[in-house]
Amino acid sequence: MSATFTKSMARNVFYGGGVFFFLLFLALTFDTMKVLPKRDNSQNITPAVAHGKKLWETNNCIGCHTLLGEGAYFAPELGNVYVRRGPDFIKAWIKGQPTGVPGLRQMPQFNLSDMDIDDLIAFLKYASEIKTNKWPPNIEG
Amino acid sequence: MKQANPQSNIGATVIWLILVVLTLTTWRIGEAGMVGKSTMLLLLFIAMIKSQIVANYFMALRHTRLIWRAIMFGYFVIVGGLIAFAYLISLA
Amino acid sequence: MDAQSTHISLVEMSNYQLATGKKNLPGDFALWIFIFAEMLVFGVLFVAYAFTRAYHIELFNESQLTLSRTSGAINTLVLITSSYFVVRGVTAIKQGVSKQCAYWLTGAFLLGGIFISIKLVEFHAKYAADISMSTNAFYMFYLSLTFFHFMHVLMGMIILAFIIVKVRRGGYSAQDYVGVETGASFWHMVDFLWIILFPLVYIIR
Amino acid sequence: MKYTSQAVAKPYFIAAIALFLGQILFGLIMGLQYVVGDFLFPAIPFNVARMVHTNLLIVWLLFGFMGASYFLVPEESETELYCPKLAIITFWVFLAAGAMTVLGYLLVPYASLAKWTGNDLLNTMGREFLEQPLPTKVGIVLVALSWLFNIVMTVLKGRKTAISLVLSLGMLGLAVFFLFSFYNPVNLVKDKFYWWWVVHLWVEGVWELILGAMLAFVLIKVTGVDREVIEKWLYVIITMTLVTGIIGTGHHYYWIGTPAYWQWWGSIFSALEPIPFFMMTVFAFNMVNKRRREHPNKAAVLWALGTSVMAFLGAGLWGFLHTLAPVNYYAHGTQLTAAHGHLAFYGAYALVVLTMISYAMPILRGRAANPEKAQIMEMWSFWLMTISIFFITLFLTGAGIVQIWLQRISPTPMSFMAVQDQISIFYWAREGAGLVFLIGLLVYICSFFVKGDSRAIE
Repeated sequence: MSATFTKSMARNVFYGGGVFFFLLFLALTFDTMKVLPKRDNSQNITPAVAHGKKLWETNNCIGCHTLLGEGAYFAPELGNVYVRRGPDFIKAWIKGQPTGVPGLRQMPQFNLSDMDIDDLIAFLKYASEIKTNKWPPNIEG
Repeated sequence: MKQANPQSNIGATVIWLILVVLTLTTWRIGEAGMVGKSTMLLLLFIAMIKSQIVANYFMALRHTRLIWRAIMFGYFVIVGGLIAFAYLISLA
Repeated sequence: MDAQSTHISLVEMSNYQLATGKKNLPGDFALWIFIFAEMLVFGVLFVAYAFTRAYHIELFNESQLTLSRTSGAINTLVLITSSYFVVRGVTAIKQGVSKQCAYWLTGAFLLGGIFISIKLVEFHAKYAADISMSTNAFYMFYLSLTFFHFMHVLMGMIILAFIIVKVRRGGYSAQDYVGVETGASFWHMVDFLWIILFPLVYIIR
Repeated sequence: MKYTSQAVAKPYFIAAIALFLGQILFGLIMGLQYVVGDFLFPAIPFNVARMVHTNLLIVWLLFGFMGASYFLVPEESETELYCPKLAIITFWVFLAAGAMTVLGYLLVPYASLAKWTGNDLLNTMGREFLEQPLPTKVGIVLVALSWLFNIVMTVLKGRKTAISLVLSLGMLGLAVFFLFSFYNPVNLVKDKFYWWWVVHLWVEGVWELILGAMLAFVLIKVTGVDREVIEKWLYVIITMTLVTGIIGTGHHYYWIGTPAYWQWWGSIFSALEPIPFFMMTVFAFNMVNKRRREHPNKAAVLWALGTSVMAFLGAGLWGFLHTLAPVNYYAHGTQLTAAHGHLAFYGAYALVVLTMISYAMPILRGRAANPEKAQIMEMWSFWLMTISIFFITLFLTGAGIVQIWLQRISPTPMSFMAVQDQISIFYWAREGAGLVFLIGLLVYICSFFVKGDSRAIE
């Protein structure tokens, strides 16, 4: 190994390298934030979508489902469920839970009002229109 | 105590001149709009010469253990080789 | 503590040189690990560029023509010259002439500034033309590679600035110049990578 | 024990192990729910069990980190802890907050919990791993700040070593990046983007500083290798961690609405993320081979080496497996991710905390090492847990590959639930391995109660 290898230089490289790559990360973040409006479907965020997102969160949907591939892997991907199933199916499905079929995975009954479910569906529609670089590979999510 | 080599400054200057000439050559080739397999290989060859000159003379690796020079040369062989390969399959 | 460990390592180094006639890597090995890591990242990016181009030849050829080869070439000359200055600076400090070393390194630093300025003009032209990393695959690589390299030039300049200040204070000598060599090695790496980047992105088609 | 204030680490370690046990029990519940869907429904629905499972993991690791730093920093700084009382108060606050939160998850519907805890004031709940109610989140910040304050003050008044510096930096990063958990815009893409600033920059960034510092400390102690050498390599390794890991965040930005260039940035840098882990493995084995003393605590050496290997396998190799964008396109959000998550968290973080506990606990109990019988049990538990988590990972990897094939690649893709039926055999096998893991953990806990003659502390 090389003879000149000092702890103080290793420390300097650590600080320098850490700051350097964090700054690079900030620069990329800055660019991302600038480009995002073209991709994130934010022009379609309505009060209904905002309320739908809150319902999504306060009922911990992410505890079973994935959304754009992130979440739990216990139940189907919902980022594209609006396209896969359509609003009517989703509404009926949420209302019909739990199925109570013995041995099968059960989704709880969340006792949402019709309006709540509509807002949730609005949120899922908004999510399905985000430009995700063509993910998922097919409709099954 | 190290003795400074009076030749070393002249040597470095010559090296610098070679690098300048090679850079201008690369630039001329670009301006002339030359394309094709042999141009590509020539440009990569010039880049290899330049990069190894920088490694051996500017970075002063030529007096070091073989392993370090081998890394710098191997680096160019692998990276340059893969670049050449990618261009060759696309030019074919 | 630091001075002592530097002293010990210098002794070890000269023993090694006496034994084998070969030197170790110039400068501190800790930075060399970083240099190799950076070269690896750039290497992967270079190869990724070439292979992506193989699938989008026309797009790459067309977009490549919008780059200014001349400013690329000038920047190459600027970096080569600054590297040469750094070499002279290291030679000067090895001879114990701190003042000359500081001049050469300051020259290299200023050339770094010229590189940055020219690059900024290039970036601005692309920005004004509404070209970004999301425009197409070529610009994605062009901007990623050159910006990533640009940041390395900035970092190299910061390192040079620290060294210049220390040289002016007489912090290095003909016996103790590892710090100068370390900074010099980083600066040469920046040069080394640009020497590959320039023909690859600006010229070869 | 060199400094009496190190004793505050003990309750932290005990709490960590207890919560670890809780985590595993809920893991087993979830594992069974994967195959017996209505198990414990509606008493403990899957989402609740998962929340408890993951949150307990985070909390017990934090307990472990805190206990470890309260043990390690006085010794590094060669001075008593700045304020042991504060450390004890922090312990009880954190334990109470943790317990209340878990009870809240289990006893109250999540929507009601959100309403009662002021989620309407500031929406932060209902995002993976950040499910904690607002008061808990604030509590975590306060606890982290109190911890940071105590440690930094101790470092400032005593000797400043690379290890305590790196540890403090890691803790600072932990506290700072957690603040992004309070930012939850309606814009889903931004929400997800900054969510990763907590999750990724924690586990693939600042936590690795903490991990590195803890491992370096134990290696210095058990091998007797020169501090200069170990600290030098600590710096080099964590440099590589930050170089690769920060931009490596990009491997989460492929498919969530962020620009396509992240596929390149993320792929290239995250593909290099195994490097620091590999260096850590080489480094740990090197140091142990070069050891200048035979430390009586053989178990601690085993845990330390295990950490370096399993972190490389779990975080490095299994991460690399699906980090390249073209692969991740198919692997994203499947059981493959779960496989990686399990081995990475166990290998890197669970093991490093257990390493620290294994080294520190005997000392806290007034001896250099545990009696041989206890150590042998500890080693048994290491192998039981490590092998079983490795099998869990293998089974989940198998499940993931079949899932990817049937659901995403096959010309006639099957629906998610239909695929889940097809891969239930993997889930059964995973549950079996999980039971072995539980046995391993129980053996581990028992090892603390084994009596026998042990060498007194020098």
